Amino acid sequence: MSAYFTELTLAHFLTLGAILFSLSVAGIFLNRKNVIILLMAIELMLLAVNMNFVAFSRFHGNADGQVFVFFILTVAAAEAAIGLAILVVLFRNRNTINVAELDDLKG
Amino acid sequence: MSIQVLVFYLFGTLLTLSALAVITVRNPVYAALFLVLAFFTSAGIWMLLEVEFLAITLVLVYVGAVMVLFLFVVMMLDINLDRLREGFARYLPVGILVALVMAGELLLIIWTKGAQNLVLDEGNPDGFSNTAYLGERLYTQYLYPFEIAAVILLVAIVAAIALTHRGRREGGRYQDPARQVQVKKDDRVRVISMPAVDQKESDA
Amino acid sequence: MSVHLLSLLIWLPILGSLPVLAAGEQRPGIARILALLVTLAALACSVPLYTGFDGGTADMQFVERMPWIEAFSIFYHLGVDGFSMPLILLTNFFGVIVVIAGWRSITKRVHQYMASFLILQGLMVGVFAALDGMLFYIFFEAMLIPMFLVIGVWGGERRVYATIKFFLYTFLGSVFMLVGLIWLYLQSGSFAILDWHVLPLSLTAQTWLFLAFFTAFAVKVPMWPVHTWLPDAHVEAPTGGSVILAAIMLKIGGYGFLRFSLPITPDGSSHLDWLIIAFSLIAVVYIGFVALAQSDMKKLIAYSSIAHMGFATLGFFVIFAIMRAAGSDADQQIAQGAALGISGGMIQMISHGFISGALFLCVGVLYDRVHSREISAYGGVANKMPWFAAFVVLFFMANSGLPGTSGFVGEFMVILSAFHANFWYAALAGLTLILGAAYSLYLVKRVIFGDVANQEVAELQDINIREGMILSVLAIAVLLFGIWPAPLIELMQPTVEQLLNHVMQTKVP
Amino acid sequence: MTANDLFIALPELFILGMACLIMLIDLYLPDNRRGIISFFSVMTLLFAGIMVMRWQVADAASVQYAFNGTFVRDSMADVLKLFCFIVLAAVFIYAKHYLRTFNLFRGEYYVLSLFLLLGAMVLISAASLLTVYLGLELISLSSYALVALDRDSRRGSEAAMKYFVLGSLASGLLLYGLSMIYGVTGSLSLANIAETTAVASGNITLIFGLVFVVIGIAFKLGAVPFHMWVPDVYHGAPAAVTMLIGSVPKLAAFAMAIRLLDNGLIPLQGQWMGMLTVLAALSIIIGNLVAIAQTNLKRMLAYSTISHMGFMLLGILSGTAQGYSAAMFYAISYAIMSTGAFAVLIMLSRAGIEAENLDDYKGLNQRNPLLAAIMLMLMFSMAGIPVFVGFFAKWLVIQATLDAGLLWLAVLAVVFSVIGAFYYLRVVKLMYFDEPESEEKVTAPADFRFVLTINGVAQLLLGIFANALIALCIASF
Amino acid sequence: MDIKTILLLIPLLPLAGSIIAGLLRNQVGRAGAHWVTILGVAASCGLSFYVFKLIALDGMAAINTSIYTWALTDGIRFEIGFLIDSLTVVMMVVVTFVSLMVHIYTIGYMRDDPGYQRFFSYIALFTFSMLMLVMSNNFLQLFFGWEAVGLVSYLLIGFWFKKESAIFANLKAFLVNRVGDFGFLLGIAAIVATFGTLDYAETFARAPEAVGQTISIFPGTEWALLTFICICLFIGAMGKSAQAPLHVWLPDSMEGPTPISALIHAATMVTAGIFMVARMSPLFELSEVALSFVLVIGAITALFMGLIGLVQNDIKRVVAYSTLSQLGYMTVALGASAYSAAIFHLMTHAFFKALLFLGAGSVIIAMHHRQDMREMGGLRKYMPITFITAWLGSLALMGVPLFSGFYSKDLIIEAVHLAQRPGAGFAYWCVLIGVVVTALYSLRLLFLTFHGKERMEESVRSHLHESPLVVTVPLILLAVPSVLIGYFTVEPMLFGGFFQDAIQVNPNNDVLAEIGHHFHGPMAMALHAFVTPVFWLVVLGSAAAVLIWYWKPQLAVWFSQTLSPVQRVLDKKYWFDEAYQFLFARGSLGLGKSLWRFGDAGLIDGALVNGSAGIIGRLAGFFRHLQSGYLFHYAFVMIIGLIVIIAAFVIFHQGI
Repeated sequence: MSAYFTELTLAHFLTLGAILFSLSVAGIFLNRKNVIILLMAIELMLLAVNMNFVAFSRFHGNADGQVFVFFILTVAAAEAAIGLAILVVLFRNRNTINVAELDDLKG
Repeated sequence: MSIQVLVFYLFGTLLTLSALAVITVRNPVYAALFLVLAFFTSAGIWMLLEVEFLAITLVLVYVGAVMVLFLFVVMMLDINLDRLREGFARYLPVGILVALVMAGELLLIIWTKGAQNLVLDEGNPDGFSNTAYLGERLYTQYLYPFEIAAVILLVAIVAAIALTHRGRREGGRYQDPARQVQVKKDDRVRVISMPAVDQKESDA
Repeated sequence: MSVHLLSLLIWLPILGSLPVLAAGEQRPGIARILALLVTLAALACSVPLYTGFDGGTADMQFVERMPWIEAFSIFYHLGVDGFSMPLILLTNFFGVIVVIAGWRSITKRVHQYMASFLILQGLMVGVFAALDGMLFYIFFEAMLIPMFLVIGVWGGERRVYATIKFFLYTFLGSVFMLVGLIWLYLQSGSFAILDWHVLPLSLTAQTWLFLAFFTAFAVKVPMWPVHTWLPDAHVEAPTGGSVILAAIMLKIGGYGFLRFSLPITPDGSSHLDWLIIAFSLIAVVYIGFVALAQSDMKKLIAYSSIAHMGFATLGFFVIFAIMRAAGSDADQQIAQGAALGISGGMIQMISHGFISGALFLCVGVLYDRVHSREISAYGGVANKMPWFAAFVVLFFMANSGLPGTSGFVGEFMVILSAFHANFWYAALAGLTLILGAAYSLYLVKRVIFGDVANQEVAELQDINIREGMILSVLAIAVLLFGIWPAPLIELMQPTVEQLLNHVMQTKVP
Repeated sequence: MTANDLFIALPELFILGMACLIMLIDLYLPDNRRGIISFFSVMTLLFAGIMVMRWQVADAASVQYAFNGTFVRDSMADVLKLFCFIVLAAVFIYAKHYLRTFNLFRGEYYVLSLFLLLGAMVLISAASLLTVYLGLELISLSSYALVALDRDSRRGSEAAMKYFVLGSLASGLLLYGLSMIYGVTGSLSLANIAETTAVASGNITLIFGLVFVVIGIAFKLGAVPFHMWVPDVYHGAPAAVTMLIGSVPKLAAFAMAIRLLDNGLIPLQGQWMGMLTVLAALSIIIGNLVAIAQTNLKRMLAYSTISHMGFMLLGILSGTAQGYSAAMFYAISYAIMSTGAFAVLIMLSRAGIEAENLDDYKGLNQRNPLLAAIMLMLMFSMAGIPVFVGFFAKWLVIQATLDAGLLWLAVLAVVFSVIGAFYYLRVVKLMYFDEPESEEKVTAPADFRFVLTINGVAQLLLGIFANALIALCIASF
Repeated sequence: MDIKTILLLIPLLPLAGSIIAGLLRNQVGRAGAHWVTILGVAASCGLSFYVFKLIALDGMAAINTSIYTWALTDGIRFEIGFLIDSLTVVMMVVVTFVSLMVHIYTIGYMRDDPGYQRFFSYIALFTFSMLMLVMSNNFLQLFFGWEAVGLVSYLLIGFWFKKESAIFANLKAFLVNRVGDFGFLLGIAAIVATFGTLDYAETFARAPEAVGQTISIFPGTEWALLTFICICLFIGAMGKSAQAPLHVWLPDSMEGPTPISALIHAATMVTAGIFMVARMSPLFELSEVALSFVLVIGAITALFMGLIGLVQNDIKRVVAYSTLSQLGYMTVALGASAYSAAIFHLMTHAFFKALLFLGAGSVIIAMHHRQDMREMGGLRKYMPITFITAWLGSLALMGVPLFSGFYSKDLIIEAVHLAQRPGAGFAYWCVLIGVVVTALYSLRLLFLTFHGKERMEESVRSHLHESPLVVTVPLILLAVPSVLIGYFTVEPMLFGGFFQDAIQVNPNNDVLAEIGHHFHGPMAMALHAFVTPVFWLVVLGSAAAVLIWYWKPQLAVWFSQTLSPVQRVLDKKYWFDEAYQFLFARGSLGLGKSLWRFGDAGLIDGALVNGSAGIIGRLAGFFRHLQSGYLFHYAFVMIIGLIVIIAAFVIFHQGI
């Protein structure tokens, strides 16, 4: 008990990251309806990873982790752009973004 | 309990809850707004870790750009929200169980490692500029990745345009600014000389 | 004497397939003639192989060796000894036969048909000539492709089922051998078969290796109970396909036992010889009965092939039982019995090549005219085709092991050999005397003899000169090897002796 | 950074420059002159190839680092890049015909493909976790966009969406793993990581991170159970894109595996070998089994890819130079085979309809014997029948597996390769044994046919003269 | 011409004739075919007589020579060669002489047959094969000849291949013979395994070494090796010489043309078994058990096959059963160690049985190929030569004193009487009763055919006439030795040590020598007959026959009614055919079918091959459905994979 409330340790951030990570993953496979939510869950997942990197960066006292986070943010932005573009295409073609209706391809 | 710990728990709880909300609320607009909240709280936590540049960037990039884009798309697409509300509960127990198992595994390993005993380093000295520090790294040691990141953004641009830009459809109505500014008076106004006509003659 | 004779024999038909293919679908006549020329050339080239062969030594001859895949010391390593040389001759002999046999009966895509057989011929020669394990495997497997096409494209009703079954069966068997070959390489650092012959191996290793080889070769031979692909393949294959399958391809299994199983894993073979002996005897008896019940001529001959190949495998593996039965003091007797077994098995293979090839050709002759393989569709053929009937009776008599024909020699020697080991081996094997005659002559009775059965038989024409020539050549071969097998046996004698001396030494370190 | 750094990375820079240039040129080209784009792209690859070759000629065995240790050039990188160029050049030529037929002929395909190639090259030459990640993302983002290239295709957009979501999930997992590895080692440089992990190989967090890394690799390769995207994406994407996804990214994924697992985490070989074993076995089993049940050639090839990647993993998991070279041989030969197979599919396609149903192949031998023969060689090569190159690939990985002492895995692999042979045989059966349903002539432009013929004959020649390629692969490690 | 060339020519001349007549049948024509074969056989016959003279009369030593090496494997030499001794020359003379007669006879008998050339080719080929058999000096060649005569027999029985019954009979003959050959081959294999040679001389020389050796066939039982070898060899003889229970093929073989019945199925081929056992006397003499076996089998055949002859109506079948019975006599002689007597009977039987068959054939020609005796009768006035020669042959067969059959048969009975080995008593009674039976069926045949009412259809009777010269001349030529040869040769052949170089008899077993002590010339023997039971049994049988079939034909009807169960047993030939048909023919077909259905098609193909393919197909379908198309499922699978890998490789493996 005491240790968790006296001082901030690496574990605090890793735990937070893990929880966020699990939530986002759960979001991806629990969400059956809206593709946009999936994209958001992905952003959350990247946030969780960033949390880890930042924490480790501080733990190690070097900048590498932060640099990595910087790039992840960049890539995430690009990813979001492409993801949303695909979403738009998808919607134009099918008039829906319901995940459960994306089942033309199977088997 | 130091103030930092308190802030951490506060923000941490808020972050977790907003993340939970993101994946559970049905209206994507709400989800996006909860995501914004999550980013803000994360930025706060990162501040605790003295990574100011990234915290600010997170808010700027995500909240300022990405999430706006999300909202824009949500609004643009005329999504039938009613149809999206059906179902959801049937597989929920299994899904939650799997999510819990996964979280349990992750936490088990993190705690086994004894990470709770690993204290962070002392923090930055006064006057330390996180931004300058990162900037220096980015433009020296990580120049190559930096360039690649630029390419990635380029690809995103190309891809987004390639996918969504439809060009000019036949028969569509478009403005052409170049032609607009080059327009001359003569193009727009035609002066017609109309000779006077005798009313009576025409009536006749 | 060219030192690249074996290469020539391998590559001549394979490369010869290119001009045949180039002849195209529109010019079948040219394709036929080109194919015939290529096979004749190959046959001519195999004459120096026979004349230049030194029958007094067990060493590899006509050896060619050059590096191929250097990283794993794989060589393009060819050579022949007393086992492989006759089989190569047989292959080239049947190359010509098959081309002539398909002269008129194949009308669809002649160029591809001929090219398939040419490629097949080269690959089969390669199998027999390869002295490098990987090279052997490559020829062994690649052979499946042309055969797959031949059955599938030019076959009968159920050709797809038959050819896929053939392919997968054989493929499944041989992949285990591949694992075995690689394992041997990892043990010895070499892919040379002759190096493996002298590689010391523990009994466990030998047992597993033996089983790996066994699956490959047993399927190929084929031995009971992995034989069921053969009747289907034979029934559906065009005549040429059946002929090659029966005359050459099955021999590759037997050859594999001689080249791999026995010398590489003598202790493993000795340990598990009961398995092969049991399967061989089951093949003779069980398959003999099954053949009796067939109503399709090709199926009957196919089953008879299984039974006959059972003699070859019995002959090869009975040698260990002879050693055990004779005890230590009777070296002379061991040598006698064992040499009889191995020579007998080899002779049986070659003889079966001639006989089964001839039988399938005979069925082909009928099929070309009546388009049925059902025994019940015939009856009284002798009335209309006396010369043909004479050939059929001769070949079926040879098939039932009549002395004076080559069919007798191998069976006789193997039975003599088997008796050295155990009365029951010989007795069960000897049942072929009755069963073989029963199914052979029962067929002859129903097809050849009797009164003219139906209109189609009544309209039959006797064999033409082309068919008569092929059958005559085969008949002469069958009789010649029956009356005087000595040259053939002498040819392989040093090799047999060397093999026997080799397997009598344990390889367990 | 010095001029030397730029010199080492010259091919990458060249590709980047040319990609941008082609993008610009494309803007100003009228639709009927698009052929130039294709020509430029192929030329780009040719010159890039020459630039890569200069190392192979000069100093193949040397290892050069650039950009502060984020970039590495070694023999493996050279060889893989070279084959990326070769395969991509063929893809470009095939794609031109496809894009024309399907009215998709726009510059984006070439630009995005070149960016994808750039990503692959970055990944191949990655010496840091960061460059691994960025290279990977460059490939992924380009491919997401490419899959959706046909904007009016329902299937294309569905496939792109699935690919995107799953791909992002996978890169999230990979990143999580990378964060753990960074957490333990405190470094992003693969060389440093290897040094650190050598001391701390028992570290649980490290192994924990390793799991995620392996999953990331498995996803990119399409190994079971991270394969679910493969069939749908292969099926949904335009054939020209499927062909691309099946070639260059697989080579890159192989490089990624080597960079991460060998260059970075070789001390954990004992751990990742076990994981890869499971993945490989599952991939071989599931890939081959499900392919049997397919009636669509694209899906069938997708499942066959899954099994092929399982085979390739057999080579990697042994953790020896010999195994790596076997896997590399496998990856290269697979890329060539798969490209050829899709090219045949493209050649048979007519305007608006891809020849993806197996029944479209009926009687191909009568319609076009040469094309049928090429497909025959490709199919037998994929099935692993000698004397085609696919056999040598299988042989080498099985040898590596046996060398690693995994007899059961080798046996499983060969047995399932027999089961797998069935569906390849089915294609041959359709082409050769069945009668054609259409008498329409199958044709394509001369350059297409020329390259396809070479592609087909390469199966045979690379088999008969396998020595050269094997030696090249061995020299890479 | 050296002797080796002569010996080579003897078999090769008929072979050459056969090949010419067979392969060049269109070129040489009908006349050419019979001329070339007859010349070949005649030359061969002449040379045989020459060799006979050299060996038998000039006392030349036995010739044992090798022609060529057939094969040579490690230590075992397979040779083709000739052993010419007294036994061989007798056989050669008999074979070539009878064959020559049959050749000539065939010209008439087969005159209208379309397969004329083929027929001559076959019989010449037969002559070659039979000569190879008897002249062999080793087991390989013996087996070759053995099977080759079987082949020709097969071809000739099925000569009229349109007849369903003929092609059934030839298949049956070949297969039953193969059963015997199976035993024979095992015997040869045992010899090779034991002595390491196939050569007679070597085998016989080393035979005593094998005394005391045993072979274990069933675990725990030990057989004397030599007994095993001899019984195996004798099984071969049983097949070829049609001994019960392998006799079933011989009556059916009468489906072939009559000359064949005379040549192959009476005079020569069927006696090959007898010849072989006599040839193997050095081996058989070493095994009492085997000889007893031979004795009993022979006795059973002699009596019970004769009985069947009583009820047959087909003229050729009667003769065929008579042949079976006589072969039984020969076998009994072998079993009694009276090998010479067996060969002697073989020779006499060859002449008179060939005569009887050819006579029957002559009748059949006259009757337009009708063979049922119930439709004959009173033929004596139409065909006197046939009638007389048939009577002469029958008397010889019955063993009437002074006729050749008397000497041979009487000696056999005497020998059995003296034999001491187990089964001899039984055999003695059998052969004694057999004498009565012989008389009965022989006379029945004569009476029904040549005497009594003319029962044939009018259309047949109007064309009745004596056969042409090519038929009657051989009859006459055969009748001469049938009557006389016994008288003239009994002494030199049996008591003059004629066979001493060929046949070895253990002195303890030598019953003939014992008889020889009381032998005082053929005439004395004939006179002595009147005080032996044998003669009175012949008389008894003859009297009964005369009564039943000549004087009071209604008695025959009465008998067949009162003894109908017996009649039925004999009519059905003890149900051998039915039993074999059921057990072996249909049994093995059924077994084959069920093995095929359940073993091959059901178990191996159905369950294993297609079954595993089916399982794979179902698995494929199952896994295919996992690919549901839903994104969340895909993600779910990935996460499950993640969880499992973490659990397996991190948590459990690292032991957290």
